[in-house]
Amino acid sequence: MSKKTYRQAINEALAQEMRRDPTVIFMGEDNVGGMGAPGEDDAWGGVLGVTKGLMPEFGRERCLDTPISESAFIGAAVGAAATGLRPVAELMFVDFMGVCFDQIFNQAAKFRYMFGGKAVTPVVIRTMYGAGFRAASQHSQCLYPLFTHIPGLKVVMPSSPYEAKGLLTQAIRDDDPVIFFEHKVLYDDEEEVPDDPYTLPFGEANLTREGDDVAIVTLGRMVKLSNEVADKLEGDGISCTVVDLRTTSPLDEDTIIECAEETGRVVVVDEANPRCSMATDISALITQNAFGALKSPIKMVTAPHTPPPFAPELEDIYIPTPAKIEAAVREVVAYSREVVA
Amino acid sequence: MSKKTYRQAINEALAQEMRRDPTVIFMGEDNVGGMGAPGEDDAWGGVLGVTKGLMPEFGRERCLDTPISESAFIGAAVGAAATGLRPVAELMFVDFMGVCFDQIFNQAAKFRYMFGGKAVTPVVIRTMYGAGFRAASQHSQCLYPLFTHIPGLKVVMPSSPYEAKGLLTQAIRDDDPVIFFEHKVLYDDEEEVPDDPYTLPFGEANLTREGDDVAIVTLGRMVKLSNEVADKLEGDGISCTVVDLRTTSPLDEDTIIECAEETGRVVVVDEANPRCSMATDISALITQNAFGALKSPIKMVTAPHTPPPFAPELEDIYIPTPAKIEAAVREVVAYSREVVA
Amino acid sequence: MMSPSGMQLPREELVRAYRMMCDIRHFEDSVHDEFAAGSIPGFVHLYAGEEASAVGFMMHLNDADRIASTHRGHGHCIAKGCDVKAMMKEIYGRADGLCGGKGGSMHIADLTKGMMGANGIVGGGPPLICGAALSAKTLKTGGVAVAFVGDGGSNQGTTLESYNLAKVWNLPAIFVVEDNRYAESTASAWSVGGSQLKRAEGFGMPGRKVDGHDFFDVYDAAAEAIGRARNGEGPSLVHVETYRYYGHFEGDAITYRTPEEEEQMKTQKDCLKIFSQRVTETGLLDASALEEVEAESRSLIEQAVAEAKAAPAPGPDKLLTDVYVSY
Amino acid sequence: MMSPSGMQLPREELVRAYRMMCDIRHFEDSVHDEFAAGSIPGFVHLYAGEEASAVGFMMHLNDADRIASTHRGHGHCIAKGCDVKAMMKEIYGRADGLCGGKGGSMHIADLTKGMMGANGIVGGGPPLICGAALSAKTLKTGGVAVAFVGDGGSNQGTTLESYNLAKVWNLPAIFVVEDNRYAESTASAWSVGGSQLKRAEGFGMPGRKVDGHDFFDVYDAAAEAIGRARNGEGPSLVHVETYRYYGHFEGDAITYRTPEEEEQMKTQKDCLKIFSQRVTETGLLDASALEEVEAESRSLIEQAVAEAKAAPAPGPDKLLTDVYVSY
Ligand SMILES: Cc1ncc(C[n+]2csc(CCOP(=O)(O)OP(=O)(O)O)c2C)c(N)n1
Ligand SMILES: Cc1ncc(C[n+]2csc(CCOP(=O)(O)OP(=O)(O)O)c2C)c(N)n1
Ligand SMILES: [Mg+2]
Ligand SMILES: [Mg+2]
Repeated sequence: MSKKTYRQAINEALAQEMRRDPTVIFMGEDNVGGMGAPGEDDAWGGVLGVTKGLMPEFGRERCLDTPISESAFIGAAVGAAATGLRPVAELMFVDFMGVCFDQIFNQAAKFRYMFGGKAVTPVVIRTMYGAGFRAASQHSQCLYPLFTHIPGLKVVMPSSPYEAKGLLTQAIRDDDPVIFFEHKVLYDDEEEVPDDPYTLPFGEANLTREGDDVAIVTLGRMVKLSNEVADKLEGDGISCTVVDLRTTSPLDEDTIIECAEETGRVVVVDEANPRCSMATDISALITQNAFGALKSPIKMVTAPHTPPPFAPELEDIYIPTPAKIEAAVREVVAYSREVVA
Repeated sequence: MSKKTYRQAINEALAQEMRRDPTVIFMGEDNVGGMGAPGEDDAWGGVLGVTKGLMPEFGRERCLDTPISESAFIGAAVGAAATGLRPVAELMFVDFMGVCFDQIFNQAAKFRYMFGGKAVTPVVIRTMYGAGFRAASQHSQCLYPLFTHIPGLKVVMPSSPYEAKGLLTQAIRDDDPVIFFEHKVLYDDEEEVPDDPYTLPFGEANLTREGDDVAIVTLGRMVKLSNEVADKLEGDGISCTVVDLRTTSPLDEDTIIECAEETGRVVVVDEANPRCSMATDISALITQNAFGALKSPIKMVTAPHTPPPFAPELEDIYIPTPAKIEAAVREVVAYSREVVA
Repeated sequence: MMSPSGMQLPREELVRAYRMMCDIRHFEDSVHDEFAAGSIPGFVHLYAGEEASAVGFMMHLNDADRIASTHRGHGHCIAKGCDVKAMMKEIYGRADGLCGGKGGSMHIADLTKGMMGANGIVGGGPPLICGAALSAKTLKTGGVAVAFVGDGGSNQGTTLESYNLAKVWNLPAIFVVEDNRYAESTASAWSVGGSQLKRAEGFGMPGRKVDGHDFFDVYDAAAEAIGRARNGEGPSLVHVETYRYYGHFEGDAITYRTPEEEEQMKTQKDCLKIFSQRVTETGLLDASALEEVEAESRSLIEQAVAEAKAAPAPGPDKLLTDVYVSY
Repeated sequence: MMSPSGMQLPREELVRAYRMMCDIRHFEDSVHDEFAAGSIPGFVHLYAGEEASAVGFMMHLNDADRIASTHRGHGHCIAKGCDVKAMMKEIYGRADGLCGGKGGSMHIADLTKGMMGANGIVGGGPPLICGAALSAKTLKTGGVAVAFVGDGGSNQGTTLESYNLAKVWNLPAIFVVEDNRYAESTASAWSVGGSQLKRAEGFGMPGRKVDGHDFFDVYDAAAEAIGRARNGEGPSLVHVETYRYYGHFEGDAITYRTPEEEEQMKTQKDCLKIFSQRVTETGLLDASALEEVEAESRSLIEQAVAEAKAAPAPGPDKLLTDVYVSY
């Protein structure tokens, strides 16, 4: 056990799985870095240094740089997964999915079903998401709802270093195609993380706080913000459960429904754009399955229906803030329902 | 006024707008057909004959066939729209979005916002969606939730020939990027359609039935099935409103909320896969805004979380059926809520 | 290193090649008739006329080698050794079809045979083949991977990117452009800027053009390209000139090409006829041997159709299975 | 038809070219310093070192001609005539920046100047340029459209498809591959299979390679390609060999190339120095004229920075506007 950053946790999970299983390889643009260049051989480790140091240990055969051709190399990872390797491919920013989505949603996601259960495609696509870097409209999106919509994909949203290591280890060992979402603002976050390999299960949400009044259902970076709000409100006598979904596909429906039933009041916090989002997904799930227990409307806190703006002043109000989460929680607590029966 | 099929209605809207406005052009694979081939010049009119007959009137300059290069030609339509034309491009099946999505969601959808309101991108992308043709996993998807999620796109879901003509005319005249979803099973449906051009507004849902007991909120081909169910249940004393959304983006939130408030019981019928879908979107909207009026859970009738299967026996139970819609309506009518207050 | 020519193949190998071509032809002719009779659902694209291309390549491959096919996949499937009866059942959507009836004609696959699937997405296969070739290279299986792509598919960005990736990674991959002159209704003479061979050069790969109606020409080019890949010398492109006998899909009225052209191709460039002529004229096989193969093939396909018709559909419980390995 | 060479340009045109190159250089040097000082947010990619490429092309274009740029867009923007002060404000995220502060460095654009945007997506521009060229052709404006793409971007499928589409549609389009040896940390010597010129040939386009450090070489190649497009003779590709002085983005430690290489390029291949040498040696301009241009340019950029620093941020109400033309 030692303090590790989110970046280190991911790097360590990768290294340990590569040690354990010689069929694990990784690839991506500048993922090693410096391919064909006069400078250092292991210069970058990916654009934010996440895979730095792996190439010297595992060599160029298992650590592949790629040309800028996402369809070809993400597709190659998919094809390699269907033929005996367990590739971890990096889609640098999830915003780039538009040039390679076919290989993900029509190929990887559907092989098993289309081929009558006879395919196994253990590919992991690591990708960066989220706002907060002043990276503007094409480098700040969330987009996990698009992947969650697609049957056949598993979608993983680690909220902290501990979560990242355990979930990535599971992702690499999992036999289905997994999209692994790393929040760019979390890379330098630090916490205690076991040194040995461990897995965290898919489809089992994690309660980071338990309370009686309101359930905050959330994911990814928003877990941290929601915990802050829960801690603050505890002082004001409002006791919150915080549900970290961990994976949006599979989704831990039971835990969500239970928490909704126990509290009767729910706020969903989702960094993505609001339409056809995880916020609506969770809300609709609860309304269909726990309606009788609801004491108030389910409030959604999300980004607005706009692309991410560049100007810091705009981006700061684009992202859901603790203040907005708090307001939503207070609102559902204050709600008192007229009886309609 | 005369009987027209959905196919004819679309063809007529295109022809009339091309007559009215010389900057309207159209393009797509085999959209004229026979390019470079020894046979007829206007052979196909697209793979299901929708644009047949336009080339002889408007010529090859305004009716363009394309190589199979969706990124290049959908992107060309986007670029042309930003520089003075009003292109209507055909993405043959929406299932092919994966090879060209970037040009749609990162370029067309974001120009206006990224460029500070200075861009106008009047492109229409016509595309085919939906199951029922035994066309299997990669030619039967709905996928409109993915487009609805993206700010900057307008998403249009015509449910009948009359709707198709009016909505396509509006789409072509609209200054924003529009994704126009044609259901392949509806092409031969017929109804009375005015001969003169007319538009139907975006963001205004259409009530195809009005009733007191339940609101069925739906779109596209599912409107037809929902109307059938409403007619049948009328005989059994259950009176339904059927809301045809017409456009999912913009969404007519007011009408949806009103109908939910008036009936207190809602069923959402959505042909797409269930996760992060229009079904969840509508349900969440109502739960956030009309909670106090709800007398029962909001039930969702959707395809399951699987790719579309090939075998007819499986496809028939994959698509939401009138029987499933009816069962959901009966269930919400029968629901009686324990009072929690 | 010169690879041995197809004309030097032993008798039983020539019989095997002819048998595969016959199986494909009969399979496709039967599917054509059955579709017309209304007993087969969906979008069906037939390979009749192009048999020499699939077979010329597949003669060099074993189960450890992989191929990715296109929407027009039956021929590749048969030549790669997939069970013909299970294939027919798949096309009928039956429970014990090759894919349990869930895939159908456009998604027919058998990974155990190295057949990574027909593909409903034009250009879907080449990236996957880079992956299969990477597996072969990384796991040192000695295998190669072959992507079939149409003339239309040769313009898709996914295909073009794959050329470069295969070159840059020095993969044991072969790209076979089956140019049957049309992509749906669009002529390749119009849609392909430049040429297939110059494109190969553009990405630093050797390229070779062959008469796809002549099994032996295909066989020899395939030997060269596959040999290069097996030797670690990287990817190649083969441009196969061929022709499809039926419409783009079943139901196509074929308005874009002339009956004269079809007639001419079928009478003068039929790959089965050319094969028989070559082997009988040179005395490699005699006519009666060919007839025997023909007859066996025909009866197998008849049986396949009869069994497929009689086979049960998948039960409703199959709708929700096979989305994930673990739930 | 021979186009007149850049060496025959009138004095005021030479001054204009030099002025644009200076503006770009000073702009980028200032942004570099300001970024290092922490006053500019986000991902910023600088064009210093590559000025002759943008300017050599843009000298031939007017406002009706369109260009699409890359993530490294400031230079193209300045050369295409965008307001330099509004650009600087945009990069600072100010309310009256060129895009109201909503786009920033990676999405800087001015459609009224025919500048269709920097682009955060590698390979995003070429399809758009096919569209702009189609507009010019259909509306018969006489305009042309130019896509700038990096060596890295030359491997993107969207780029390669666009080559073919432009050829097949016979569009007035020019594809400029700015090969600055690296895509982030990856060398083009490794990532580009084949060669840019052979790829052009592969798609049936004329191609030409130029020394991107020599304004006159670029200018002449641009004249040829643009002239061809204006004459209805279809697309061309120009391979520009160039070098970026700063890191891939601001903050890059540049571990992948050697200080010696950088030093050599900056001292021996600087496009500003080469330009001054050429024009002074041949007597086209004298040193004092160049110094005057330099000084004017420097002071403009200083003003631009000062004004950008003082300018107000967009108000919170701007968050929700400009998503649609009509709501
Ligand atoms: C990405 C994509 N675009 C378009 C289609 C529709 N489509 C299916 S087959 C086809 C023509 C393919 O032509 P070619 O590659 O020459 O193969 P052929 O049919 O001639 O064997 C088209 C356009 C598709 N399936 N996928
Ligand atoms: C589709 C896509 N993939 C990857 C990236 C990340 N990225 C941004 S710039 C860049 C390198 C581009 O290299 P090149 O095209 O040579 O242009 P240069 O930076 O050298 O000017 C990469 C990989 C991106 N923005 N978009
Ligand atoms: Mg073809
Ligand atoms: Mg570069």
